[in-house]
Amino acid sequence: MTRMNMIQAINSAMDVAMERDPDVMVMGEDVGYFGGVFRATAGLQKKYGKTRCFDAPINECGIIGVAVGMAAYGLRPVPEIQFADYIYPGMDQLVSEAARLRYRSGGEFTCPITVRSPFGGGIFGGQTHSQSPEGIFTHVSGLKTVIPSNPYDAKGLLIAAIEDPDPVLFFEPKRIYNGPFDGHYDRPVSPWSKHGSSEVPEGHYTVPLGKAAIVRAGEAVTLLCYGTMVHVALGVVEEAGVDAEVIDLRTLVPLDIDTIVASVEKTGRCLIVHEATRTSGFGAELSAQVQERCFHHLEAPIERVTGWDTPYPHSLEWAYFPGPVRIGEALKRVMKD
Amino acid sequence: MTRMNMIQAINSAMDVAMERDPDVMVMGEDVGYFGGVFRATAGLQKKYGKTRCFDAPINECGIIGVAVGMAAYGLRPVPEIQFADYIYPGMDQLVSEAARLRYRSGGEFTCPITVRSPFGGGIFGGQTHSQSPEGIFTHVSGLKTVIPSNPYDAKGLLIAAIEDPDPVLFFEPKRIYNGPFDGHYDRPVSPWSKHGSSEVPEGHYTVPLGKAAIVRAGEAVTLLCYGTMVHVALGVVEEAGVDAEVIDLRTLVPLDIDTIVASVEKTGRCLIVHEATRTSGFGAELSAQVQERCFHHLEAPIERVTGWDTPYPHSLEWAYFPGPVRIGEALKRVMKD
Amino acid sequence: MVDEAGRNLRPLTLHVPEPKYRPGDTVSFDDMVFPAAGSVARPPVDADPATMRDLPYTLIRVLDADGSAVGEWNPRLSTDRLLRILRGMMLTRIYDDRMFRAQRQGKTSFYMKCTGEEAVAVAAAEALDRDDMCFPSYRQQGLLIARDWSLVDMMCQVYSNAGDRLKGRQLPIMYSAKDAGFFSVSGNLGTQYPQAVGWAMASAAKGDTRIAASWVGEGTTAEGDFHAACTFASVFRAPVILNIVNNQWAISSFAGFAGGESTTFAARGLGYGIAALRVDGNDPLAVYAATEWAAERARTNHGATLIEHFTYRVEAHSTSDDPGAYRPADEALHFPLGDPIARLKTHLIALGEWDDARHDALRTELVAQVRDAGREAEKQGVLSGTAFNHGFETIFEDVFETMPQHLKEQSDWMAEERRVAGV
Amino acid sequence: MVDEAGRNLRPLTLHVPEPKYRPGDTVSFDDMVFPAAGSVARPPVDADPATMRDLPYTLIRVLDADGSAVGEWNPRLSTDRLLRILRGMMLTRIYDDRMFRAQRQGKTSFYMKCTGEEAVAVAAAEALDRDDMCFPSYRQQGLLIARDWSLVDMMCQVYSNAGDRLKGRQLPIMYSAKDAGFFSVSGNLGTQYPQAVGWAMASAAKGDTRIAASWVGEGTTAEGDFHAACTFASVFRAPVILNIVNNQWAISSFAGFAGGESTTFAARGLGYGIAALRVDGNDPLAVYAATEWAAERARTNHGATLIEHFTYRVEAHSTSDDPGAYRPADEALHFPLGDPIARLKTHLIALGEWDDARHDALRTELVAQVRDAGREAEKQGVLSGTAFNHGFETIFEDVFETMPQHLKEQSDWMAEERRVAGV
Ligand SMILES: Cc1ncc(C[n+]2csc(CCOP(=O)(O)OP(=O)(O)O)c2C)c(N)n1
Ligand SMILES: Cc1ncc(C[n+]2csc(CCOP(=O)(O)OP(=O)(O)O)c2C)c(N)n1
Ligand SMILES: [Mg+2]
Ligand SMILES: [Mg+2]
Repeated sequence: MTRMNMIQAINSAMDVAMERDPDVMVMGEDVGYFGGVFRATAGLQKKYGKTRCFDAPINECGIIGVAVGMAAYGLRPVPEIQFADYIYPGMDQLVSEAARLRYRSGGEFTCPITVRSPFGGGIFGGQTHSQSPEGIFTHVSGLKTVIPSNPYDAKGLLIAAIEDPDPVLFFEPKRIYNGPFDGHYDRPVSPWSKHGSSEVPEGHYTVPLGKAAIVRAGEAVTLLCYGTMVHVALGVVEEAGVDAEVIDLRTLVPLDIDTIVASVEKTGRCLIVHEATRTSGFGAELSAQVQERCFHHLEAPIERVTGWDTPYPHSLEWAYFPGPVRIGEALKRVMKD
Repeated sequence: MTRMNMIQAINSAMDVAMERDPDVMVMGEDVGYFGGVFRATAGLQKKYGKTRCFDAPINECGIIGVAVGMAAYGLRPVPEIQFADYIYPGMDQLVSEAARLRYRSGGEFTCPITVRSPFGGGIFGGQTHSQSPEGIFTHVSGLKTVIPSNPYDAKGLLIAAIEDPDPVLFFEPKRIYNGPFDGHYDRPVSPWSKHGSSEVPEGHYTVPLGKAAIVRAGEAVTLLCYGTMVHVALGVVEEAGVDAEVIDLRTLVPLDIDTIVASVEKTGRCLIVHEATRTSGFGAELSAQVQERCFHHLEAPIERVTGWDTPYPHSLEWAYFPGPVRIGEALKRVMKD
Repeated sequence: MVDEAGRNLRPLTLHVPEPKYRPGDTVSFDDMVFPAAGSVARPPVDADPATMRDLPYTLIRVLDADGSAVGEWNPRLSTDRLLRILRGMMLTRIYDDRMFRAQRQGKTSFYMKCTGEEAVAVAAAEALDRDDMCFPSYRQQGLLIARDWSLVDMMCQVYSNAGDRLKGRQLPIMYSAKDAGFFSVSGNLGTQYPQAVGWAMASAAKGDTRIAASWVGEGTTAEGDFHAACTFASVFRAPVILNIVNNQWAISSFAGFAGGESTTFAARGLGYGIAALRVDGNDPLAVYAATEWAAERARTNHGATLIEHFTYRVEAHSTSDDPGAYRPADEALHFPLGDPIARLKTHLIALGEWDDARHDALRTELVAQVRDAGREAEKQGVLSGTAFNHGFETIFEDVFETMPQHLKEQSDWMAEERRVAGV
Repeated sequence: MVDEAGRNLRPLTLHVPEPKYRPGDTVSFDDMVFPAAGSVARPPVDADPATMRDLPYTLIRVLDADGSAVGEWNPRLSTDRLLRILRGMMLTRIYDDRMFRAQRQGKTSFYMKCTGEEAVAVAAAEALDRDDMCFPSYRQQGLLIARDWSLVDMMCQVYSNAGDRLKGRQLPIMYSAKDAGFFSVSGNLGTQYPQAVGWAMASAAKGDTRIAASWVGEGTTAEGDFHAACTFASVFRAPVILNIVNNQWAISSFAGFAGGESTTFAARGLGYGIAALRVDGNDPLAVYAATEWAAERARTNHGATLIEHFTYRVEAHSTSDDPGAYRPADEALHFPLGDPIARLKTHLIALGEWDDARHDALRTELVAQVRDAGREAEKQGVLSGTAFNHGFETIFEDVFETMPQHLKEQSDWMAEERRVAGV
């Protein structure tokens, strides 16, 4: 065990995966010699050589398309998209190719790629370094979508994703790369080293895809969240003194619906939080499923606290961000009825 | 008034818009001399000349990107994406550019483009001529998404979309281009000429964006649908003899939530139908909103009948398609509690 | 118009390309002039692309008007090899004819022929190694046929029938045959191009000896995937052959809408500094020679080659298309580069290795072979809009390797609803 | 490895580009040889691209080592014009320095300099008409400055302050200034390229006389948007100038990762059959001349020109970057094409129109101008993580022209929650 922040944990996951399997390789803009703009791939080129970790031309369609071809050959590419905001030029290769290759070839060709990408805002990144596009990908059959909220999970989930036989999107909440941000932008963030989940084994382990984590057990209300919002939600719950059960989804597709249903059946109330824009965000799917499956247990309307239906603004990102005030108010409403 | 099928109505909309406004122009793969693979642009090049209606290179990123530039100049381009399945290469220009141009420039530059695209299955088009990607675009702030279900609406909505000052996605349910398919794939489809909504004015009129239509008033249950599924739903309702209120959304964003809420408050029950895959489809958003706003009126869980979470299969498209059997069973369940 | 600076400016005009001929026009391609067969020099396979920047602007041709194979690019094939190519092209055409008719008879939803373009696939396949990986578009059925793939297997795919290994999921002709080194065909144009480059990069990274080849139509060169592929191929010197099949048409749009008015498609290679050849695509020997050269180049670590095959799409784009609406019905007849089967036949006759009688006998044999395969395939069903060749539950398979819970639920749900509804 | 055919095959290897120098290496660019200033012929502006396929492989230079302007490309500018260019470049550099420091002082989140690349924007702007439309990347602040745009306005954008017309929504330096013919800068690389082509096509379709120009970095040429733009520009002969600013680096990746090892970036133009020039980007007169030629060509309906500006990114990619981690700290000093400001100064001195004293006086004046503008701008606020220059409700404006119901609801909801929470 050693202390790692999210970046170190993610780096370690790739290191472990590359060490164990010579078919794992890493590619993306600036990931090679430089080690990535967030340093997530630091040291990998040096350790595994230029043919296993290298810079890519600035073409996200190519990065993903080439990875699909490498996967068809038999490799396990781990392409990086520098910011999730830049995934759209590679969208067609993801949606029409990676996601459907196994299906359309009757299982003949497969596509075990893991597309890593930092996402989310709160770093004054403006409209194109802040987005949370995960909801879009959850609509695409054949893709798995994974989002860690702490170093331990990040490493275990990333190794599991790389070892998964199908394409996985691995979105990294960049706001918490260095510490578990609680949504109070006017207070300092404590580093990961002060947080239990930064104790990370140095070697190989996995956190299985498709399993949520109950990060706080409770009886009064179920709070569904993932990524950065796990910490914001936990902070609000502590401050409000509500006995909430906070569930960190960890994987959006496939979703651990059993854990969710069990919780809501117990609490009768459900609050969903994500940073992505509201309309057709993944919160909509969560709300629909909880309602479909727990209708007779619900004591109050399921609420969603999300980013607003606007682009991500630069200077007013805290107006957009679903922070403690909004979550707190929603929590009160959900608890009221 | 004259009889038109969907294609004729859509063609007439562009004709009227081009006639009235010299800044309206049409561009897309095969739309020029040939008049489009579905003939939607037939005659436009001949009438308005090659500089106002022309073929584009096969590059959807370019088709949309060039349209954005033309719109910035002051034109009102109506680009066609030959099949909605092929919109992904143009995704970035839509999501990152068209949708945000007004916002990011503080209103200095605007993007009044209307992207037309045939969508939906049921024509043995296989995985890449059948998809319904509308849900994805409803997640993107700054885009409007419009889907007509009959010739009258198609023409009026398309003219409204072209005249709208912001980017609009106009998805055309190709299964009903020639007649209102009721989902019984083993029965012949009656042509539009036998249907009231094929009476279409020859000149200019609009059907406003953001207004749903109650296509069948009823008291027992609210059925939310759009495009092809309006006709399938109506067929099932008639057969089942249920007094359903069937609402044709016509515009997904902005959504006519008032009409929906009024109906569900009255009926206490809600069934949502769409052809797109289930997870994170627009039905999820509808379900979430209805639940949020009508919780205390709901007598039974809101149900969604949708395409399954698989790619669109070729020969088994009727296994994928949310047809009368599935809608009928869901209707029974929603009515039961 | 007088501008601010007082200059007298003429209004700009927008150029919109227009093909030479439209329905009703009298066709003549007399202005198309080609270099004589044998006139283009063949650089060494390790030549620096900078030393052969003229090649994209000429046309490599081996067979002359008399059917003689001439010049440096003559691949000097054995009669056996020539006959294999002839047979492959003839079989492809006969197969196409039968499957086209099957579609017209309502036995399937869709079909696409490659008439006139058989050399581009068949001769190329002969010049590749059997385990080199092909990433085709939808018009290279000739690759499968040249690699002796089972016609019955192909037909079962077209019929989406019980024998279809793809479980009826793909549009007809979107074959997938890993054992034939034939990648799953995609409906999205051009996506196979960067995938081929990726496969080739993987092969190189692994120290393998296999190379990749891919094909797109000239219309598809406009797609972003084309650029992605060429860029990666150039940067990483991928062992890949990137073929452009310039058959003059992309559905109803002539090659001018992909840039063909301004330069050749082979010239695109210059922009990336990769070797680029322009070949008479109706000359099987030229196609073979160019592919052989590019394969050798790739296999010896000299990187990618872009090859434009200049040919003509003789038939409709697909069974959904009617070319009579946008081009003269007899345009194909005037295309000056002839027919690849006829040209190879003439060559073999000129060599004294072939004659009309043997040719007719071969055709008869192949027609029978296709007919027999057709009967065999149809035993396993044809596409029907109301009866189904695969169980409904199969649509949930292969979305992922292991079916996740939500798909199991959906599968059960479907089964239960159908049971309750009694269907 | 021996293959099926019994051939003895060497394993393939993957080529991964590597820049010549890494931190710690001793830099020498002695092997970079350039054609002498004045040595490249200037074709007529209506020349067929096929007649000038050599231009992408050379380098157009006007200023020689002594500061004399020589050769056919010498644009023979008036002293006034030369001084305008000098002033624009100096002002740009001084502006950059101040805003960079402001970022380091915590007054904003981000900044990007264009040090060493000032000519590419400033000289180009001078060669365009004032109402020609520019679609820049994030590194052409020089365009705004050359068009005498208000520095205060630019600074307010960088500070996202109350005076920011973009309402604090955009990352610093993502200016938008319609009245300066300066299109809204996007964070997504390359998207402006097809937009510029579309604007130019619209201008041509309307019989206007205005043309468009766009800029991307050499790294960005790899994006699909680049290909889309070039394809449409070629097909429709759009009146557009497509500039590639080859400053050798794309964040940490050297130009080799965009294809620069294999050929020039100007050569990309050949692939589309459009006119292509390669220019000494640190020579303001060469940049002016090439832009003037391309503008004239576009304005007379001869279509698009691609121009590679060969230059060097002297500073970090942005304030978030540390180039010391991937290239030698002194690499910029060795770049053999010098500094555009110094070169133009030398030229003016050689002409007898300038001297050190006047140069220093001008610098002093410009520093004061920027300082005053800075003070003025800062009066309207700087970026703060906790105090805000715009009302929270403004984030709902301009998503659409008319605010739809759901955004009104969300805006009200936000206000209400903040009221209840007392924030
Ligand atoms: C991304 C995408 N856009 C559009 C289409 C529709 N489409 C199918 S084939 C075709 C024409 C392709 O022409 P070309 O590349 O020349 O190939 P050819 O058919 O001539 O072999 C088009 C536009 C598609 N399949 N995929
Ligand atoms: C679509 C997209 N992908 C990636 C990025 C991240 N990014 C920002 S700048 C940059 C490098 C661009 O280099 P170049 O085009 O050479 O321009 P320069 O910075 O040298 O002016 C990258 C990769 C982005 N902004 N957009
Ligand atoms: Mg073609
Ligand atoms: Mg650069």
